[in-house]
Amino acid sequence: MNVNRILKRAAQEIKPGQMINLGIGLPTMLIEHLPDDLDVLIQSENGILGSWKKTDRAHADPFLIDAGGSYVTTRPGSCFFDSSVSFAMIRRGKLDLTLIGAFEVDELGGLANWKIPGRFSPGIGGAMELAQKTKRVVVLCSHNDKHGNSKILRKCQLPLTASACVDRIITDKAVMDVTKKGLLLREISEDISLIELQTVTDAQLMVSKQLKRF
Amino acid sequence: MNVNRILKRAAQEIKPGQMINLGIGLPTMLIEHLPDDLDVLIQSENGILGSWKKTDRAHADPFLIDAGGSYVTTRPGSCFFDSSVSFAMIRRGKLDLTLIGAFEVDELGGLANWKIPGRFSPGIGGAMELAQKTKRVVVLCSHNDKHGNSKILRKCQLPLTASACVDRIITDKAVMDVTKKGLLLREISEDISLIELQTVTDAQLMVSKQLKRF
Amino acid sequence: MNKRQTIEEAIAKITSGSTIMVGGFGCPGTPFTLIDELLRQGQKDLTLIKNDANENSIGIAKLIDNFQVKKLITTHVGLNRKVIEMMNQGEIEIEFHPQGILAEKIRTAGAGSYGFLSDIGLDTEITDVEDIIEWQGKQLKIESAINADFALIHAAHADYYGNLIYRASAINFSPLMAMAAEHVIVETPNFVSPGELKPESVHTPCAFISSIVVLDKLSEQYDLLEHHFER
Amino acid sequence: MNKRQTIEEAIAKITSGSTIMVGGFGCPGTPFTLIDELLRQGQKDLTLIKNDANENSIGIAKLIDNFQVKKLITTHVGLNRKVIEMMNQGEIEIEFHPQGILAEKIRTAGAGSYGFLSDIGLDTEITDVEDIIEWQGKQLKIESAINADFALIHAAHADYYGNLIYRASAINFSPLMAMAAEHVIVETPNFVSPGELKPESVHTPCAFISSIVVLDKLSEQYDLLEHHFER
Repeated sequence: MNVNRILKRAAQEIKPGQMINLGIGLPTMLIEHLPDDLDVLIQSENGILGSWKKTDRAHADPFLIDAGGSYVTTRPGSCFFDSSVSFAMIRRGKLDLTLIGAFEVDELGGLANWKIPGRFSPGIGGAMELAQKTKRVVVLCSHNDKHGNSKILRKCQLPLTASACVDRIITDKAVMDVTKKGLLLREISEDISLIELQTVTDAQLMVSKQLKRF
Repeated sequence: MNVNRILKRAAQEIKPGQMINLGIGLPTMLIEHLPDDLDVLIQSENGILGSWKKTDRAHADPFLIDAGGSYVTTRPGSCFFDSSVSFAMIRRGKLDLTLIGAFEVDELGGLANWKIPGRFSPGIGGAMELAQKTKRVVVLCSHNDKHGNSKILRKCQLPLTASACVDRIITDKAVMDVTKKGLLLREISEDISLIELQTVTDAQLMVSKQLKRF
Repeated sequence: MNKRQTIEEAIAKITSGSTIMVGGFGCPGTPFTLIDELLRQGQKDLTLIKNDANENSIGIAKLIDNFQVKKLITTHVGLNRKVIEMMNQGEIEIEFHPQGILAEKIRTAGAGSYGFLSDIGLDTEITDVEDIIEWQGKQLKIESAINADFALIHAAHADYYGNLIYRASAINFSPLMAMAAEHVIVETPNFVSPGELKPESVHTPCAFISSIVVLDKLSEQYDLLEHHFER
Repeated sequence: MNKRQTIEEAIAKITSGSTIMVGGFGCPGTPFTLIDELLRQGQKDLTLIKNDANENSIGIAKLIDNFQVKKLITTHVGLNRKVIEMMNQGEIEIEFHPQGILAEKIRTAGAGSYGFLSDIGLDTEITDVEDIIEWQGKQLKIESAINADFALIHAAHADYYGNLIYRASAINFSPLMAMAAEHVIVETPNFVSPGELKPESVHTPCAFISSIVVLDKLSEQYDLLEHHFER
C-alpha cells in the first residue's frame, strides 16, 4: 500500500479554520505532514483541543498523550477537558472533519471499523460518535486487504460502526464520494486503470466526468 | 418571632466536619453566628464550596455572591464550580445538612416552601433537590404566620417542595423531630406552656420524656 | 478562526422569536452589555432561559420591562417582585424548574443528548404523570433537554479562539449554556492571545463559541450593588 | 475533615466483588500506586471500569494478569493484545461502550440521575431493541447510569479537603468517576494546604472525595514509556 499517496491526498481535505479529529493509524500519521502555521485545531478525544505533532524523548510530557497513545505537543491556545466535554463537542457536531480508518466501508456510506467477531475486537473507542456526528467524515484505508479482498463493499459485512456516515473514501487507489446514487469515483491513482480498479473493488463505481489522476 | 432564639438553637445542629447548605432567609443569617474556626464547609448552590460570612463594601467582590445574593467571603480551601456540578453534589447526597425555610411543614415530614398559588410564587430554586437529597434536613421557621395560623400542620396544604424529607423543625416556640409516629416535641421555648404550644400548633405533638426548655 | 465581532454584528444575528440562554446567577455572570445591545436592537417575542430574572431594572429585567420577552424559563425570581406581579397578571409566561434540573436539562442538550432520567419532584405538582416511566424497577421522570438558538455569556477571560475562563460565582450556568446553544456570543473585558490561558484552567473550550465581543471596560453595571449594603 | 490515609488503609476498604472505576486514558491519569496496592492486597472478582486496559503489564493489566478481574467495562483495549486474547478465550468478560457514552453514563451516575436518552449507535449491534423508546417523536436509546463502589484517581494536586487539580491529558475520566463512585480514593504527589489551589481551577470539588493518599514521589511507572519512542 502506498501510504504516502493516501496521506498526501488526505492533507488536501484539511481547510484552514477547521476543527478536526484524526483517528488512530493512518489519519494520525497525517498530522506530521501539515505545515506548522496551518490555522486548524486538532481535537484528540482524550481531552485536547489544539493537539499537535509527536515529540521526542527530550520534550515529551508523560502526562500528555493523544488518543493514539503518542506523546504530543500542543499549540498555543490549546485546552484540556474531561471525556464528557470531549464527546459533548463531538456529539454536538462541533467538529468540521473526521479522518478515520476502516475495516470495511460501503457504497451507502456505512463504516465498519471496530469489530472482527471472534478475531480482533479492540473496542469502539470514539469511532461511533465521531462517525455519526462529525460534519464531514473521510475514510482513509487501503483499497484492499492483505489477501486482496476489497474493503470498498456494496454492503459492509462486519458489525457497523455507523450507517450512512461516510462522505468520502481515500485509498491508495482511488478517491470516492458517497452519493445518494452510490460511489462516485473522483480520482484514480496513476498506477491503475479504470478497469483494473473496478476489478479490485466490490462496490459499483460511477465515474466522475472530471475524473482526475492523483 | 424571636429570631435569635431560632438561630441560637439552630447553631447547635452544626457539627464539625460537615458540609452544609443554608437556605435563603433565616438559615443564611445563621452563618454570621458561627465561630470563625469551625471546621465546616458551607455549600452555596450557585457554585461555591467554602462560602463564608457576608462582607462589607470595602472587601466585597462584585463577582462573588452567595445563593441569597449577599456579597460573601470564602474560606481557604474553597472552590468554585458550575451549577450542574453544584447540584450533582446535592443530588448525590454529599451534603450532611440543609437548614431550610418553610411556608408550611407537616407531621409526615412534608415541606412546602416554594409556591403560594396566585399570590407569591418566587420559584423552586434549589429547594426541591436539597430537601429531597440532603442527608439531614432541618426546617427553620416561625411557628405561626403573622395571622397566628400554625405553620406546623397535620398535612401541608400548599404545593409540596418534597414529601417525607424533614428530619427536624426548629421554630421560635419548639424543636420537633419527625418520627414514623408523628412529631416528637424535644424542646419547648421558655416563653410558652405545653398546653399553649399545642393550642397554636395544628399538628399533633408527642412529648419527649426528656423534654427540655430552650 | 477569528471570532471577534462588534457588539452590533453579534447581537444582530438574533431574530425576534429566538430562544436565548443568558448566563449569570444574580449579577455575577450576567452579560449586561450584550443585554443592553439586545434592548437597543429591540428583538421581540423572545424566550429567555436564565437562573433568575435579575433584580428590578437590572439585566434581563430590562428586556422584560420592555415587553421583549414572552416567556422565561427559570428557577427563582424572588428578587424581582415586578416580574412576579407580571406573572400574576399574565403579562409574561414563566416556567419554573428545580435549579439543578434546569442546569442538567441545559447540560444534557450541551452533551448532544435528548433527556435524562430523574427522581426529583416525582410526587410534586411539577411532574406530569405522562413523563414518568418505569426503568429497571424504578419510577423515574424523563426530563427533556433544553436547547436554545443563542447563548449570551460573560467571561472573565477569552482568548483568540474563544477559550473561556470565568471568575468566582460567575461560573454558574455559563459553561452549560455555552455547550447547549446553537450560537454562543461571549462578552469579555480581557481578550488575550493564544497561549495566555492555562490549558487545564479553561472552563469552556473554544469549540462551543461563535462570537467574541471585547469590552473596553466594564460599565458601572458590573460594580457592587449599593442597595445590598443598605440595612 | 482530615481525609488523609495510608495507602494500606485506603485500599483495605475495597472488598472482593467490588466495582471499581479507575481513572486514566492510557498512562496519563492512571493511579499506578493505588493499583499496585490493590495487586498486593489481592481482592478478587473485581469489576473494573476504565477507558482502556492500559498496555501489557502496566496499570490495570497487572490486575487482569493476576486474575483479580472478572469483568472490564471499557471502550477500547487495542493497545493490550493479551487482554484481547483473554477475552477471546473467555477468561475475562469485556463490555464495550462508545467512549463518550461510557463517559456520559459515568457522569450521569455522578449527577445523581439514572440514565439518559441518546441517539448514538441505534442501528448497530450494541443497541438492544428493548432499550429504545419513542420520546417526543424520536426513537432514542435509554443509556443507564453506571455507578461504582469505588473510584481510584490520580491527581496532580490535592489540598487538605480533597479539592483536586489534574494535569494535561490526565483529566479524561477522573472528574466523572470522582462524582460517580461511592468511595473515592485519590493518590497525589502534591498535597497542599487549603488556599493553595486557585478556587476557579479546581476540577473536582472536595465534596466527592473520601480518602487522600500522599505519594512521596512518583515511581518510574509514571515516567515516559521508552517503547513509545522505538520505531
